[in-house]
Amino acid sequence: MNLGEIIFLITVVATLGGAAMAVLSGSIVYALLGLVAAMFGIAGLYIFLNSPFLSMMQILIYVGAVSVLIAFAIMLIGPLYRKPKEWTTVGKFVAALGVALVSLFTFVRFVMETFGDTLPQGVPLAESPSFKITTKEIGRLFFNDLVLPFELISLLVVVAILGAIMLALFSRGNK
Amino acid sequence: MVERIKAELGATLKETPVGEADYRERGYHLFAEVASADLLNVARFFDERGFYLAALICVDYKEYLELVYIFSNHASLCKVKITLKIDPAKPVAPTISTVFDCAYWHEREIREFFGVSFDGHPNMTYLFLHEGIDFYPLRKEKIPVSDEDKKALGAFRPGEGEDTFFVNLGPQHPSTHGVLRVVLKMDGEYIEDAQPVLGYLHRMHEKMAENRSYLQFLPNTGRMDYLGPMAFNLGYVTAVERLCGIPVPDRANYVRVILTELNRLSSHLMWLGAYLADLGALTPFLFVFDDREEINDILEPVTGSRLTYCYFRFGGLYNDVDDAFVAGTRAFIERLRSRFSLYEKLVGGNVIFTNRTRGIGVITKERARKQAVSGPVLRGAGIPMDIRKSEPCAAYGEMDFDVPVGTRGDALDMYQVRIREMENALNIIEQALARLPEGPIMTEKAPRKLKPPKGDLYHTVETPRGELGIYIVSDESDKPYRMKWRVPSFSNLMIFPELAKGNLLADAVAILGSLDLVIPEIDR
Amino acid sequence: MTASPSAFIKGAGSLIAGLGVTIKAFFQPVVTSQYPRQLLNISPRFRSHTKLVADRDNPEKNGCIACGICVRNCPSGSIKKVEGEKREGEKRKTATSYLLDFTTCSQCGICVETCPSAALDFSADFNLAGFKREDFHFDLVKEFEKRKKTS
Amino acid sequence: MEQIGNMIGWETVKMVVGLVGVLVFVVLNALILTWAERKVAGHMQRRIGPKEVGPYGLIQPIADALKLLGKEILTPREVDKPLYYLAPMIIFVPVLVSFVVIPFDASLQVMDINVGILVILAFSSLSVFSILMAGWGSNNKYALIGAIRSIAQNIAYEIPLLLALLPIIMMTNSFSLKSIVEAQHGLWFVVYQPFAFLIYFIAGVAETNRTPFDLPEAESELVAGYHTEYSGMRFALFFLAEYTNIFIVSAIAVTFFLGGYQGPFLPGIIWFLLKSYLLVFVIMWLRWTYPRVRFDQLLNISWKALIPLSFINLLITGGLLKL
Amino acid sequence: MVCLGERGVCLEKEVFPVKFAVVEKVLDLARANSIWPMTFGLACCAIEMMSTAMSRFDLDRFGAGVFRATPRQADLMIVSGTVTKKMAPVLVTLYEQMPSPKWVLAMGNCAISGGPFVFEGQYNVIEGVDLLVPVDVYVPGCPPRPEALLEGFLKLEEKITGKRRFPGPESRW
Amino acid sequence: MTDLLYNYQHIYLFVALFLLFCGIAGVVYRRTLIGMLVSMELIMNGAGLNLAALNRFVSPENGYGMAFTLIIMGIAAAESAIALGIIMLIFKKYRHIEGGDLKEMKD
Repeated sequence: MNLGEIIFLITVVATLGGAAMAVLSGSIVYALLGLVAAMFGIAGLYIFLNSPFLSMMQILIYVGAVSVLIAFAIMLIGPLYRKPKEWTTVGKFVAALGVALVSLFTFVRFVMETFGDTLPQGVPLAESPSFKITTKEIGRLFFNDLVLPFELISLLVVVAILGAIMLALFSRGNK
Repeated sequence: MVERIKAELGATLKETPVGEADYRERGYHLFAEVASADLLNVARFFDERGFYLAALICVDYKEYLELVYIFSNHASLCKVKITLKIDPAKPVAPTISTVFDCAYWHEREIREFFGVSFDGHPNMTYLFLHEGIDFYPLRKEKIPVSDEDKKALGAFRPGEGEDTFFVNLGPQHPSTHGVLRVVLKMDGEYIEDAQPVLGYLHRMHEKMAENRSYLQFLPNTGRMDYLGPMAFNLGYVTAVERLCGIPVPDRANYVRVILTELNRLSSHLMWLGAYLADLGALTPFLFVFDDREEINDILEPVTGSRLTYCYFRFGGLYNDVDDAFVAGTRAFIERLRSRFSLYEKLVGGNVIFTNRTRGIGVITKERARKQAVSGPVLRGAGIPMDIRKSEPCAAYGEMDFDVPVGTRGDALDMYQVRIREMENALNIIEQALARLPEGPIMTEKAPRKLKPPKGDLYHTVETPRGELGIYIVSDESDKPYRMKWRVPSFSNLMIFPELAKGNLLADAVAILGSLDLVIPEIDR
Repeated sequence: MTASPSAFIKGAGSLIAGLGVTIKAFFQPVVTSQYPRQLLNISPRFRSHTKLVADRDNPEKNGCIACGICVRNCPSGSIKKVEGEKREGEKRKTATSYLLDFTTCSQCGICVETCPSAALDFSADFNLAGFKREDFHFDLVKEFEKRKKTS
Repeated sequence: MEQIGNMIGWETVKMVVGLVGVLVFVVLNALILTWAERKVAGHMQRRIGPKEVGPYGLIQPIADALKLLGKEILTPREVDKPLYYLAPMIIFVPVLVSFVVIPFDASLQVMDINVGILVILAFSSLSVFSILMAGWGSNNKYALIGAIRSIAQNIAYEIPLLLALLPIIMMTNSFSLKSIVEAQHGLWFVVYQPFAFLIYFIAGVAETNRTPFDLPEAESELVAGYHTEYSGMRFALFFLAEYTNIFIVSAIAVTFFLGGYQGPFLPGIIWFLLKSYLLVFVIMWLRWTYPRVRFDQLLNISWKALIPLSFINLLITGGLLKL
Repeated sequence: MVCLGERGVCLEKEVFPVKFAVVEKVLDLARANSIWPMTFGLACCAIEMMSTAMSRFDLDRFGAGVFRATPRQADLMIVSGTVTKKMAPVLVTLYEQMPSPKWVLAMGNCAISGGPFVFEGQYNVIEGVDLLVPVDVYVPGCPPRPEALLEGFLKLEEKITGKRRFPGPESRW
Repeated sequence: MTDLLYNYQHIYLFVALFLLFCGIAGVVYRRTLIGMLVSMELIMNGAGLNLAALNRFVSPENGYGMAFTLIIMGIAAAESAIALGIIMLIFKKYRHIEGGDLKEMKD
């Protein structure tokens, strides 16, 4: 066990714990904080995957944008909306667990059955010592091979922005 | 005008006669006693003719309670006193809050102080008092509050109801300038409803007036409006002088004008600073205090105190002003004139300030009349009404000044009106200084013990915040039988809920600031 | 924001003008009077609590004749008790105790004004502070005697 | 990951020393800035400011800090305890992380990460969560409104902040702060990018919640905003973070636009601090001059002025770079 | 030997009680020099309280110019004005919300004893704020001059540290 | 080198799977729409992690996985913006945000 491994373990635990908290906690704020913890954990995992750029983008987009947006929505709605606790019945909990397990099982089975043979086994790391996908390379990828998805995602974001603006205007018109 | 109103009112009332009073003695032109059935008609009558409800007063004459409605007009000087007698055993009167919005608050006040309940009033709950008080304070006899009444009075409970988000602005809050409490019902950052709760500084001035001789009450006036105590002193002193017919020497009158205007300056400066502090800029607050200290340096050697002046006396002044005062005032005028450009740069021209104040808290002329706002707020709304012009006391009649009015009626207009009023005040002081006559400062005819003749008087003066009305009922003793203070801040505050509605919290703070409230004056 | 360019420039100009005011003040001398080190001039008419002044004819004794007018006139009943006795060979009484509760005083000056023998005056004691309420219940006669001794 | 494996060596030592240094600097900086703020405010209002406590009042911040230390640690009833306790600690994470990558001098930098500026920007959003936790956990309406405002403000101003820095990144082809500083050897970037500098500065002032954008803690409206319910040491942490944030904003501005530690004659660190504190002074100067903008105006400034302007700026820069 | 505080209060022995006493002393010194009052204006005296904080008198010289609007961050409650019966519960709540060590300064005659508003049959004024909360320093006057409030602050400092920094005010009877 | 804990592919894949599991469970279990959105984000995160890990361990010579992770982030941002807009509207209309109680979607 060296320091790196300890940090890695902490990151993994933070991710798992955060995810569990995001699902199980009674208050929506705690759920959000759990989500943030999980996102930070994943950002840490990205660093261990040797991609600091990805890690920073993870924090920037997920924590800086998505979670903040959710936080904003919670703050706007929350104070007026304290009626139901996030806890539901035990029955529902069991049902959720069941649904998740079943869907997970079918999903894994599906993947295994379809791609089972072609699923790569993972190259031992020692054989590929210099994994260095730099920011530049990702950028180059976006403008060469992946230009279509990139444009599509840009379109999606634009549409989303327009949609959000429309929704905002619509709600203002209602008032 | 007076004649016409008399004729028309007589035609409306039919049965009861309309009397004509000596305006110089009584402060109103016409009076009439109406039956409670007629009251609403009379209110509508005045509403149609553009009158506003200047004051609503209750007097306990032991055998009966009397409600006194003072109607007044912005355009021309015509004041009408309408009285309504009610049975003290079963005090009920019809409400006129459906006609004049400001009566809503006055009637609540009378409800808790006299126990008169108003038929048709939507909200008869405690405004000033708290539930620990078990009698009606201003009744001459100690009438206990029955348990039912107590329950009814205390019914107002902010915070009840689901899905609402209440914010208590105050009683301890930096932007309420004291201990005003406003219960805001919020929708996010927007205000759905605002409900002022008063009385955190109710110091029983009106009750005290009944326990003290006329002279002994004098120090109280300075403590009602601590920012403009001179104007309150002036109002009280001139009211009593009018009641007793005491002449005042010329020099005293001029000095009164100078001091009152200096005090108006310091009050407006204080408002400017506090307003900017509300908007988030602290430095102007300290700058205006520099100027205020200069004013204090002038006033303190004359009056002997820095804040709650008690300087005017019945028939004159406490002591004379000297040459140092005149020189100091002249120097101060020069100084303040140059400071105005600084304030213009720092505040008035600042794009953040103008954007924050433009278009918020717009008061229309109609609403201003219905809510009976007065002073700079009224003038900001566009009605050129200044009691210094319309009913001049002291030497104001000889002064030449204009009445600044706003065009939009928003908070920025209030700012501009007040700034121009400060310039006006400087002009008035200059004129008064130039004409300051020599002579005695105290009349020789002042009686040692004041015992005004029987009767009542409604006397108004213009304080820095607006129309101060003093209603005194004298029963020939050395103590007033009843003294009611119609204070400007109280009526100015009343318009706040409807101004705040639908605005942002930040705007509400700005609007509250633009009204220039002084809480002890509201609470009395 | 959505304003025209000229309004925008004007706004920016106003902001810079504001900055100019404060930076000018930054380099101007301060106006502070540092209280315990420097004292402002207290005007002779400043109203603090009252004090007894000496009789015009006889500076050895105070001028109060214990008539009680101030007690009656005081709006807030701050003057609790004035007692006097007639000394031999004098026409009028002289106060032996004059209890003033300064904590209810409103510094209006009515007592000074109405005093028939002009025995009251304002002191210049402008910076009172204490640890107890009772610190400000004065016996003016005693204070008068004290002052006489020290001067 | 190879780097982390090696880190246990002297890299770790450097890291620890650096972190301790950063902590000392944070505290020292906050002490100096509180004193300076009060002095600056005092003189702008033509008074003295702290004076009696130590020479020129220099001991004043220490007295304040000791007093806050000695205050009763008070937890109001009905607060959400985990949130309430964690908030002041979490607000420190972005502050400390930011210091790790700021180059104080050519050799005085804890770590030169090749995505340095992204680290700062990414972690700065964490302070929003601290404010959210403080606002929500305090169970106080003023705190809650303060937190709502803070989040909206953060969403609005993070974008121009980023967009204003992007042209510089495009010009230098690097996320590393050090290489950005090195690229300004000849001419400072403020000359090339005056608009970007202005936009960044305005957005930075807004990010640090200073007047005229101090809505989350607007005293006249919200008493003390999100830290209304905090007292003693916990409040001091918020206070410390606020002042450190001011310094960070100034330091990044210096790094990106004003040549960082570069300058003639004096050693780099002196230049760096000099420039940074000059900007801090400007921020204070703004605070003691202007009133506060309103909430919708605040958002309008960002959405309708700063973001379009910074986009245009970005486009022009991109076009010019291609030419 | 470690020296702390501006007067050089020194830790010489590592004996626990002594050390604690010394720490307490240093803390007291810090407290006395960093009294943050609460923004709590009640009535007329509040204006004089503001005057004291303004340029002419500059309360900030003593480190006491940081007016905090929330009681949680304040050390001193300046009761500057009349306390009415309706206000009393609010005042007590505010006092309780302040973290100790905390002090109360009764400014003006109203706060000390109800001042001029006490008369027979009065129904709304608390006759002295010391009936509600413990008061440390009284500053009489109606309203007191800013110098008097500053003197009150010095008195409070004296109470906290046990020593007075400036020579006492001369009586000007 | 390979024996270091963080060089095991399976750990990453397990974490990703766990996130997916939590996400699915959360969408069912959560009562409010915002809670569901949070769970959706978990799923997205899991997918991103999966892609990045596979990229790292399976085909380290190019960066397609990383690039697609970035694309997922973009999708997540867009999705949450729209979702929150709709949630706000629903809240304005019904004064609650409970998924189970929303039956009528028209008007």
